[in-house]
Amino acid sequence: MIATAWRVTGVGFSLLVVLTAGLLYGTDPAQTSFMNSPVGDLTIGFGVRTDDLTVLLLAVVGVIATCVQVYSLGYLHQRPASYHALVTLFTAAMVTVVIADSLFLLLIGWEVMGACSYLLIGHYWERRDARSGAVKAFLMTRLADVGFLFGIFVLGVGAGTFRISELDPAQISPGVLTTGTLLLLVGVVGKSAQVPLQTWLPDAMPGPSPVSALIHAATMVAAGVFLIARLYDVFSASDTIMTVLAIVASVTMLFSALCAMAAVEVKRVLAWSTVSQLAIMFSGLSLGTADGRHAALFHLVTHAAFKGLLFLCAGVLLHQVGSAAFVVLRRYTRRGRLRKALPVTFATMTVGLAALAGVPGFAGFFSKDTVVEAAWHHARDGSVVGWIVLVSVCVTVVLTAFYCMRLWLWVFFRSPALAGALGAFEDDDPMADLEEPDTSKLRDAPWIMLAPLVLLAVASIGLGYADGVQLNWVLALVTTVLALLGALPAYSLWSRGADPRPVVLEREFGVDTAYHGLFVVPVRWFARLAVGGDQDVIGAYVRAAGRAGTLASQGFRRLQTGNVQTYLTAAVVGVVALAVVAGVISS
Amino acid sequence: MNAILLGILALPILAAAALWAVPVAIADRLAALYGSVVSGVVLIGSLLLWPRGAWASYTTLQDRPLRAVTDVPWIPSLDVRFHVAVDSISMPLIVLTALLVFLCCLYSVRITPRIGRTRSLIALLLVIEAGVIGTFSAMDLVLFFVCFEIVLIPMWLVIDIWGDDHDPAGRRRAATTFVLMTVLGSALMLLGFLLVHRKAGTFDIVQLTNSPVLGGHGVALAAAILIAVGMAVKVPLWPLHIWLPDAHAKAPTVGSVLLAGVLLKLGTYGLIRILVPVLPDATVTIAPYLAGFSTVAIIAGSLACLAQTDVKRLIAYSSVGHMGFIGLGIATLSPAGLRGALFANIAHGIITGLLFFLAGAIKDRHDTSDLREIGRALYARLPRIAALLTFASLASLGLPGLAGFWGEMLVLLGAYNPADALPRATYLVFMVLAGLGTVLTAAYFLRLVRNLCQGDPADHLPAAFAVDLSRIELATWAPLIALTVLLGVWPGLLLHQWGNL
Amino acid sequence: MTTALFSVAGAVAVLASVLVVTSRRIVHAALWLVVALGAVAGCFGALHAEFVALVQILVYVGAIVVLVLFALMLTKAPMNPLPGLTTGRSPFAAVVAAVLALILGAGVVLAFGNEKVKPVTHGSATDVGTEIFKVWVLPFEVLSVLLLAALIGAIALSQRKLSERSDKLSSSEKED
Amino acid sequence: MPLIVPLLLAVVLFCIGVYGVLARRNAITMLMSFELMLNAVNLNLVAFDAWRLDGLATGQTLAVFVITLAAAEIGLGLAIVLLLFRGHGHVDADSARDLVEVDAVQQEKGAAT
Repeated sequence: MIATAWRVTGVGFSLLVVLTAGLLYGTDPAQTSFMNSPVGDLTIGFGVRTDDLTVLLLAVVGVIATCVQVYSLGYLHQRPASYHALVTLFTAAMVTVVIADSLFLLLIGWEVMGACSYLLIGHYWERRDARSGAVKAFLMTRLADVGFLFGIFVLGVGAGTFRISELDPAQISPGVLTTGTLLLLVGVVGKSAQVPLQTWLPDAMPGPSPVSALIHAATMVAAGVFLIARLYDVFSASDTIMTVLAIVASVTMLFSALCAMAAVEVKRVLAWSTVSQLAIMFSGLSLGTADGRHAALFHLVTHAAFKGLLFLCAGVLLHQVGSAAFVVLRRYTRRGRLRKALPVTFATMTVGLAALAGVPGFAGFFSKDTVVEAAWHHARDGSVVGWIVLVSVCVTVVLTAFYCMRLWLWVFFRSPALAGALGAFEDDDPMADLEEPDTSKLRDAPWIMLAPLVLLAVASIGLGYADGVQLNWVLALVTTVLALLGALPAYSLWSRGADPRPVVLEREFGVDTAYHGLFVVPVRWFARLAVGGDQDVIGAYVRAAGRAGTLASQGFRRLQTGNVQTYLTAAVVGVVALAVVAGVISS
Repeated sequence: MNAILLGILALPILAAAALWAVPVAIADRLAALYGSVVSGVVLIGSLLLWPRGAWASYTTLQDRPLRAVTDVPWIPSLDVRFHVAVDSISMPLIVLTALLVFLCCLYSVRITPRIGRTRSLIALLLVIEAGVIGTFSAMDLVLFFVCFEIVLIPMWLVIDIWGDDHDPAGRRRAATTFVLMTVLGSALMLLGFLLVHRKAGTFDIVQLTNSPVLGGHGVALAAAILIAVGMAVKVPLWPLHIWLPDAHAKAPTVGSVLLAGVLLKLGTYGLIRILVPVLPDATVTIAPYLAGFSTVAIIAGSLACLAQTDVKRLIAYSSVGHMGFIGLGIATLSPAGLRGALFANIAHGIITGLLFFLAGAIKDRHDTSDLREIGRALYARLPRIAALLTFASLASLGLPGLAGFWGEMLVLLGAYNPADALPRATYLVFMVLAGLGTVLTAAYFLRLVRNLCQGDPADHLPAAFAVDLSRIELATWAPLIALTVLLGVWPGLLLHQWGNL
Repeated sequence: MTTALFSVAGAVAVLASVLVVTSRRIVHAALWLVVALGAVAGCFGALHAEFVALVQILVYVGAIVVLVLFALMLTKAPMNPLPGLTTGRSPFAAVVAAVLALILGAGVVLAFGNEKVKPVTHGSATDVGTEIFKVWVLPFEVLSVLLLAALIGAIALSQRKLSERSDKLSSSEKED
Repeated sequence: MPLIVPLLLAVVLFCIGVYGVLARRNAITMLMSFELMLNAVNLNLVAFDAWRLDGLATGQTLAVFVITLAAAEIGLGLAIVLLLFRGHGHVDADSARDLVEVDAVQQEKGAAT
């Protein structure tokens, strides 16, 4: 009953968001503030605004949320009430972020999203990886949000206002501007899982797949991109911040693409690819030009569509097969069952991967090309940042094509070299049941789950043309060749049944271990120190005070020997001493 | 107006006396019902005291007018007056006190302590209520001190008699430590008050606020240090917090709720009401140290929480961290910091009250508050209580949109922009450390949720007797939950009250 | 003349007092006390306070010392020298007394170092008696009451309590 | 005659008395030392009477009163000493420890065993 109510509310709310976006489309930008309280010279309050960016993001959020809510109706059977409630709350929080004109309102939405993300990752709280992934996600983003909050302070106090529409980079001194935006960038990096706070996103994958699609691919992690786009004037006013952003984005996109190449679980591959694609958006933003911003937002929209689609497809695999690990999927694939049993999923996932890999004609191709083009224009003007972005995006195109091809082939196709075997993934799970699974019961998902897939697949193709096709044919040719360069090795490895995975990539460069050693272990150590300190140092003072009182009382009791003469002696000594003291004082 | 204030001061005392005086034995529930009626009337009275029209109006109150003033000589030979009044600083705290006591009495209607003697417990709660409201409305230093002390003994008895029934020695020790440390603090505070009187010639807070004791050294500094240390014991500030975990952990549920929700506020209220306005220059001198200790409290309290194995102790230690934020806010002496401290006072009272109610409920159901013995997977066994615990944890870790956020945010903002006389660089360091403290806060609350609520239910099968959220619990907690959300989304409800501090 | 007389008597008094507090035989100490008190009476006489001197001799030497001697007898005080008559604290006590003497002496010297006295003019029994019954009659009467109280107290103290006695009796009966 | 002579004599006598009270073990000798101290006081009184000459013989009267008091005191004191003797079989002030703090002694014993 409650679950049904929440289901209806959830779907209804996301449709409402789409409707609002539709209604707001084309209206003039406007903003209003309310509930303001003066605090000293500053004003703490809320404000909302509408403009093109708001409408765009509202549409993206609304559509993806609707798809996810509908999809979840078929996908989720465990604790649906809390699930749908939280997804709805998340959607509301994202809407808050999108429409906020007050930095504090934005922060509220920003962090409520984080909390919802935490709760939804931990939806399957029976599972250990879900619990730890949830905690990790929340703590890392929270750490970044501290920087974000300080950034708000620096900018707000520097500008004298916390209204986004009133932030004028010209009126903020350059030092304050750089500091503030740098701190904001910390929050953005955390939320969007960029280097060095990237490790939470892959670990967030134990959450339900629709949640991964909505929160960890399409919307929440893209909120960082949104924020920079929203505060683009402020961010682009500082060259330092743009350079930092470009470097972060370049490192991240290469790093995570490399990690994706060695991941052996569909959702983990997709998670790393999300990180990588987000970095491409950031690299577009880091150009500091209107073209770059446009390219980044374009990529945000298409990415939301195709990455949402891919995660929902992975959800179908999880739902129908029970796992998205390569090793399990191969058991079905080696008999060629998976493709035939799940035709719609196969088709839509192919579309999604094609879009991700940048196959010409799909949305991802166009949006990525706009980024490359913007970078090229910028680089041609002699900008180092432009060159950095251009080169790293091009390399990423190669890597992306590689892991997309690898994923597609290994999951859906029998390897001609190793027709019957699990292939290179046997070692992953020594306990794996090598028996033939019962494939006869494998069916495609119910229509309520497939409908969103189809919708998003259509979007993954169609969105590429939404902006009008303005291609720089040379660049398009170059990226296509680059993508082919990436796809071919993947094909050749697969056809030989080999999947070489360098250890350093499998361990994802050892970042997690390092963080554990650098932060978690010392904090635990300090925690024990704090408790020990309380008990043994501060507590000891208190106990010592008590014990000193007892001891003193015992000592003074000992003076009561019962010998009257000692008492008298003491009294006389006292009198003499007092007399001496009185004499000393009076003289 | 002043009749209402005098009424809510006198009513609990008289009601408690009447409750004790009744010769026949009264059923536990009847006593609790009586207590709820009395405290309910007090709650209504305190709400009536709230300035009319100020509920939602966003007009800035330029000066904080004192209302409901009663000012009569009390001990003329000592220059002590019975001067009570309320203003926008004390008003929310009084309402919070009345609310929490009311909820505690209501809670006791159904859920009585195992030790029994509910009649005395209710009477003591009423005495505490009167004492706390008296402290919050006292405008005379000696009266403040007297009310401050009135609260102490009943609380001591509550811990000593109705505390943890598995550990009589422990609860006695906790109660003794509590009472001794607090008395030590109040003795120092009284000494400070006497120094102030010697310097200024009056005990009247209003007069002292209007013509403060100037000078940041000598007698004024000594008085400020004494008052600050005295209050810091009550707050409690690291390293004077050692009484708190024991006292909270051993106290009965209602005791913990009042202790955390109300009693800790006496210290911070005293700092804001007395130290800052009466000794402004000396406060500037000691503020950096106060801020430093507060920051250490934030970090040390959070770290200590990370290693706790007892749910009530954990929440108690979390109070150390949160009160550290309040101390830091006061020490910034900036508008934002002081408002943040006041806001965090209220928010902490509500959220920690709720947390202690929840911890008490979990403890009652499992007969232990040890995390390992309670086991995991409360989401499966007690889904609603576990969900509320998660909610309260999120609120307590300062999630924006819930009440806990605004206080901490304003405190950090205050630390970013402290009063001009204070060293800004130092405060920036404090701000960063306190910000890291919020991450640690999140860490230990998530650890709590992970170790208590989540987990494989197969390992811990639901006990037969464990019932989920009962109606009285829902009724008692609902106001706190509602206020947590309300203050979270509408901070202006309180913030705009404090026009000029 | 007076000074010389007084000095001689005083020297005797001091000497005797020292012996009182240092003698190892208790009875000797008591007898030295007689000497000391007599010497002090001599001092009074040197100051021409004849009545006080007489009372001193009558009451102190005649009554009190006799009482003390009786008490010594009753408590079976040994005649032989007792090395343990002085406690181990005596050096300390001596130091304390010496310091006290120093302080008091210094004070006295500083305060009255240059004063001279003539022997009292009306020291006779007649004079003192007149004053007592003329001026000090009320304290005198109070004192008589106090003496009475002391008398009763001494009797009460030295009497065995009835209950004590019966206790002893009953315990002895039980022992039988 | 200088006033200082009787006063110094009184001081000396008094301090000898103090020494006796503090150092003597036998209760009766302690009482004797008390008498010495009282005598010192009397000496003072008479000396100051001779110095002031107020015509009322105040000092001498007081001295007589003190002597009376001393008589009363010694009477009571000796009664107490006798009582002590009856109870303990000795009159050592050192050994009469009925006023001792009992717990401390017990704890001492506990610590010893």
